[in-house]
Amino acid sequence: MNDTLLEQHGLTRDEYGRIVEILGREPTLTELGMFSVMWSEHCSYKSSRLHLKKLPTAGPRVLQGPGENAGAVEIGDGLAAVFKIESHNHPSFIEPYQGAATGVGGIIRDIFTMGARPIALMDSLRFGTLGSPLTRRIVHGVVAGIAGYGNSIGIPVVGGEAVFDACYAANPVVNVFCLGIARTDHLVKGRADGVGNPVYYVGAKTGRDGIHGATMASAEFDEQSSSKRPNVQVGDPFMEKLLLEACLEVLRSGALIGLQDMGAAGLTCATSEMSARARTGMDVEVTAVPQRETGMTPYEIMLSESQERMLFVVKTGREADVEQTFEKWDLHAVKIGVVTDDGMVRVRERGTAVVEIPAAALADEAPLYDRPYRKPQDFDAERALGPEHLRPAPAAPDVFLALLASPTIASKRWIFRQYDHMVRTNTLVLPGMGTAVVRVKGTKRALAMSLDGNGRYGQLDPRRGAILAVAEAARNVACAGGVPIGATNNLNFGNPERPEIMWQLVEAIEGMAEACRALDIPITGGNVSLYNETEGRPIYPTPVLGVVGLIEDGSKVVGRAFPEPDLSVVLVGARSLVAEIGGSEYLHIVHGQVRGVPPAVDLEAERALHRLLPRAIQDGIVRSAHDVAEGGLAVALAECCFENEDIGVKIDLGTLATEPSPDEGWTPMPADHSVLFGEAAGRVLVTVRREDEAAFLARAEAEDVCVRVIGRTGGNRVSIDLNGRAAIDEPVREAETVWATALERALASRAA
Amino acid sequence: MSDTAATVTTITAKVFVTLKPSVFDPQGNTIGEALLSMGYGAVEDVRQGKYFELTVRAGSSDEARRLAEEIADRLLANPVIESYRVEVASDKDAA
Amino acid sequence: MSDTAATVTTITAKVFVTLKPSVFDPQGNTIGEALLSMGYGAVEDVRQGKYFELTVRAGSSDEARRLAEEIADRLLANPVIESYRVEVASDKDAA
Amino acid sequence: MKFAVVVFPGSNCDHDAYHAVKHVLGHDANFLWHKDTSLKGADAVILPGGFSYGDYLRTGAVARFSPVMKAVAELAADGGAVLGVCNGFQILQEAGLLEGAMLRNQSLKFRCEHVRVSVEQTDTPFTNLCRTGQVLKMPIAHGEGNFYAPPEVLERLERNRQVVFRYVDADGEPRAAANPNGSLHNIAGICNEARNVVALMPHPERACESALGSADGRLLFDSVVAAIRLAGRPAFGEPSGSLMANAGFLNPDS
Ligand SMILES: Nc1ncnc2c1ncn2[C@@H]1O[C@H](COP(=O)(O)OP(=O)(O)O)[C@@H](O)[C@H]1O
Ligand SMILES: [Mg+2]
Repeated sequence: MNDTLLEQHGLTRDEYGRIVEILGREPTLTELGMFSVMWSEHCSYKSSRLHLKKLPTAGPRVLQGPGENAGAVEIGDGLAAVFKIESHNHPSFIEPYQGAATGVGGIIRDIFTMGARPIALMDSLRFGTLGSPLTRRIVHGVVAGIAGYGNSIGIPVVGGEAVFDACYAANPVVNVFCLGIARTDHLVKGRADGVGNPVYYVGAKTGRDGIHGATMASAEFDEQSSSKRPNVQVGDPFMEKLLLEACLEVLRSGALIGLQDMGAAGLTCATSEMSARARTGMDVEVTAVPQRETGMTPYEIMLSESQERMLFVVKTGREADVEQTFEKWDLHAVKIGVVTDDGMVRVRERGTAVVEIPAAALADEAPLYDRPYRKPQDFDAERALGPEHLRPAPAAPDVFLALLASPTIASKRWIFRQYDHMVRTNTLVLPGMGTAVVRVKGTKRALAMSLDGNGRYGQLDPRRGAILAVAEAARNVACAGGVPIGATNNLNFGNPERPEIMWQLVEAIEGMAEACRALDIPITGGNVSLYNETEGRPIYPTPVLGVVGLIEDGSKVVGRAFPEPDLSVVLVGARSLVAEIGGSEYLHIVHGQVRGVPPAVDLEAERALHRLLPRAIQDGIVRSAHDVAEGGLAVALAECCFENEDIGVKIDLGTLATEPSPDEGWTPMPADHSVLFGEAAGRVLVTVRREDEAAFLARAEAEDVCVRVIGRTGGNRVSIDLNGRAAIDEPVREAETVWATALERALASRAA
Repeated sequence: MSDTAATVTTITAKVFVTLKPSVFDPQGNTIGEALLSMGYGAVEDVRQGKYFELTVRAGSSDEARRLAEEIADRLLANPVIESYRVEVASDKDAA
Repeated sequence: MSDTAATVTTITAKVFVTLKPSVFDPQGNTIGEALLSMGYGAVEDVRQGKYFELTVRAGSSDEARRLAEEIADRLLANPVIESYRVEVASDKDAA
Repeated sequence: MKFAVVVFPGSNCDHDAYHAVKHVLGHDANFLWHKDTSLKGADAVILPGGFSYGDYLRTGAVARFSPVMKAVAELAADGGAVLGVCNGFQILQEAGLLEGAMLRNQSLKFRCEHVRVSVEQTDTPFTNLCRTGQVLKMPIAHGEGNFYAPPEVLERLERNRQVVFRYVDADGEPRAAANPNGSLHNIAGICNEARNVVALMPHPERACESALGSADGRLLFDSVVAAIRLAGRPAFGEPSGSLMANAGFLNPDS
């Protein structure tokens, strides 16, 4: 085996040695290919697995933790919420539309292979800044691709996030989350149980597309990346819709033993993982696989990543039923093999075995790397924030409008109105109106869900960045009235072979573990996307958290907009009005700096907030709730005025005794800026009726949550008084116009 | 034709954009299946592409072709998955 | 060529579907505007249509053409807004 | 009162329509598979939204060849109530049961949002409980809803009062700013000459519960129930029977 061949397969000499050891002989080319994809970073998590073990994955509601196609959490009434997140970062850079579209297709398959009916999607997007035509093209393509696939298959995109920062220019982040509902007694696993049971293939024919996609996602981009282009695949949402309906129908019939989609690493992954999970083997005839092109070799068939294909195991004797159901949906399920008892994945070509590999070797025995990690020496110095980093700041009203116009803060309507977010008639809180909430038909319950992450925080402190991501996603869920019951995560990082990147990854995982443990939120699955860097420039460490919350009574959810005038506005969770500005959008937009320490998180206080809010909301005391995030208090207040009847707000923050910010002990700018635009974590803006104010404050006190009544809704201006004068006083209409049109204006490209 | 005296006429350039042969064409495939179920068994394969008619002002059909090719390359075709072909009526026809 | 002895070959029929001239073409229009802003002032008009390649089994190019026309008429084009044109290489080329 | 909801491969608002008429409004409802050749005793047929056959060629182009469309055409010819929503509208146009065609939205983008439409005609089975000019709030979700008809057809549609719904603004006026897709004359929905086949791009089935943002869509379904009760019309087609026999594979709530 020569070095070039190994390099082409992304395998090291050592890894090759292990393959020879496992097989007791040299591998064939097909076998080498199969090892290479299964042992790729993308499929084997060889750099992250050691650390992912630190995450809390158990809990009384967890029915399925990491390891299957998706996690599952019990939600009552004999039902489970099945959810997971997946990245398609690399393909979305190479071909934005198809890359994003096939990402949607892949995560949907992960959900329905568990026996769940997918009912909601969310997308977490990161792009470069919109001044670049390339970035604008990527934004147009990615959003259209998600829309094209999700709309066609009929699963609503109910929420998401979109962030714009130069570090993502050559490495956009496209993470898609899908949630489905299954009966707990109908959950299916990707297992090849029952020796002698037939193995079937259904869906699109296998082509040469996408061979080595998993390996591609495990390497940095460089100038040669364009030569990887033939790997691009075209999604077929119509085929997937048929597969989805047919698979769910077959699952209900009870004839199915196990089901898995053929995504990354295709047939190789499906055969080996299904066998390994059940500790069985599989014997497949490669020529029986439906093929789109002529003359395909076993190597190509085993490694193809053609989309919209499924592998499944049927109970012996039920073959005809199953075939018939698929036929009804114009799908042809074909038997390609059988479950065996010897633990081997055996691939035959016209009867002759061309591959014989222990399934476990492919699926579970990839090398595990304890990659060296190290905090960069100049890390703290590079991030320190001092007076010398600040410019003379404009007046607060100008800052306010500039922040509202920042694409990261501005309305994302341009994005979400391209998505069908109402199909299936479950969406109780629409995008833009608050945390996404979908009801569970046939029950009183509903599910709140949120995707959050802030790469800038991660860049300044990867551990705290991850803690903040968990806290924000959970807090958003609580703001709708949901109790967090489970989470999935996507870790988007650079090249783990560099110790400082590996350090970021380890810090982030440990931070996530700490926060999830403190908040009692089990992680039921996730995805790791590494090598997000181009020519040595990595993206910010970007952990994206997807938290799902259970709402007992779906008729009692609240959104973020002020629903009526004359409500009391309560700032919940703030110890002090002076807020940290490290890592804030303010520092970035106004001072051009990514510096400082990201906001501290008091996980105890956060947890108390999760106890207070859902109950108060479900008891009807709270009329609206909105998390204070990017842009701080002023922006959050404004957002509550938007997207409704343009109800304004009159706030008085009183007189500041200049309290130092807890982290820095030093307030480097006009104190009113840190009050208005600082991003201290753990804060929520709540409205309550006059008559409920006392009750709400009493509940907060009982839970030991800081509260402060800061004003009332009404009028048609966003008006914030501080130190006895109007710090901000803008008409809602005008502020809203700035905010509502900013993204579209920035995207109005010259080159469509 | 001298540079200064070039008669500028209006020429139609046709651009065909098709998926590269190696790229799966779900649209063509679905149409093919529909034709099969409608009884058109004689149709073995369908590929769907895009077709553009550009009306351009140019001094010659060669110039029109060059322009159309540049436009196809930059805007009309997605080079990652598509290829294109340009057709321009010869000068005689265009006149 | 007698009916019984007809040699059936595989013929490619090309079908072009375009919006009728009277119908506003939002896609073509948007591309036209983009081209203008990209500096292609010489482009006066852009119309976008669809292009199909049908691979059919037929005894002659005429037969292939008739088949493709029927398919275009019934399925590929919507007569309310679109018209179509079929091109088949002549028998000689096809052979 | 019996509704039938046709399921084409790629339909994705079939369950929503079923849920609305059956679970929200409490009527009898059944799915019909696109290969069914009879309507199995349905009083009214709904062609739902979605992406039949992926809408890969043209919206509705392939679905109109489905066997069930023959039965739908017969019901329509017989004066029965047929409602097309979104993709259902496009299928009815392709099938020649309604006039005009849909172009891509002028924005070239899919659009999903609540819009307002005014009810222009109340003498159809789906609008008889509305007031003329009544403004209904309903969501749209389409990429090709830009209604087009040649001038003479458009003129005839207007003259025959076949324009049933128009996109309007908050004042109830069909201004350009209220038009989400570029439709001629702000047309959101039309009917056939006999007025029994009605279709619209907005989704009334998504607007039957105030928890979803609007319950205005109920009026369309309540209207057809009233119309059929009033006409005392017996069920069309075959007598009712085991309606789910063929459609039983569809589990609406899963
Ligand atoms: N990429 C996206 N896809 C769908 N919806 C989005 C996307 N980005 C933002 N949204 C929606 O826009 C609204 C505002 O987003 P954001 O400012 O991130 O909200 P939040 O305050 O919940 O963090 C939310 O309802 C969110 O779901
Ligand atoms: Mg957010």
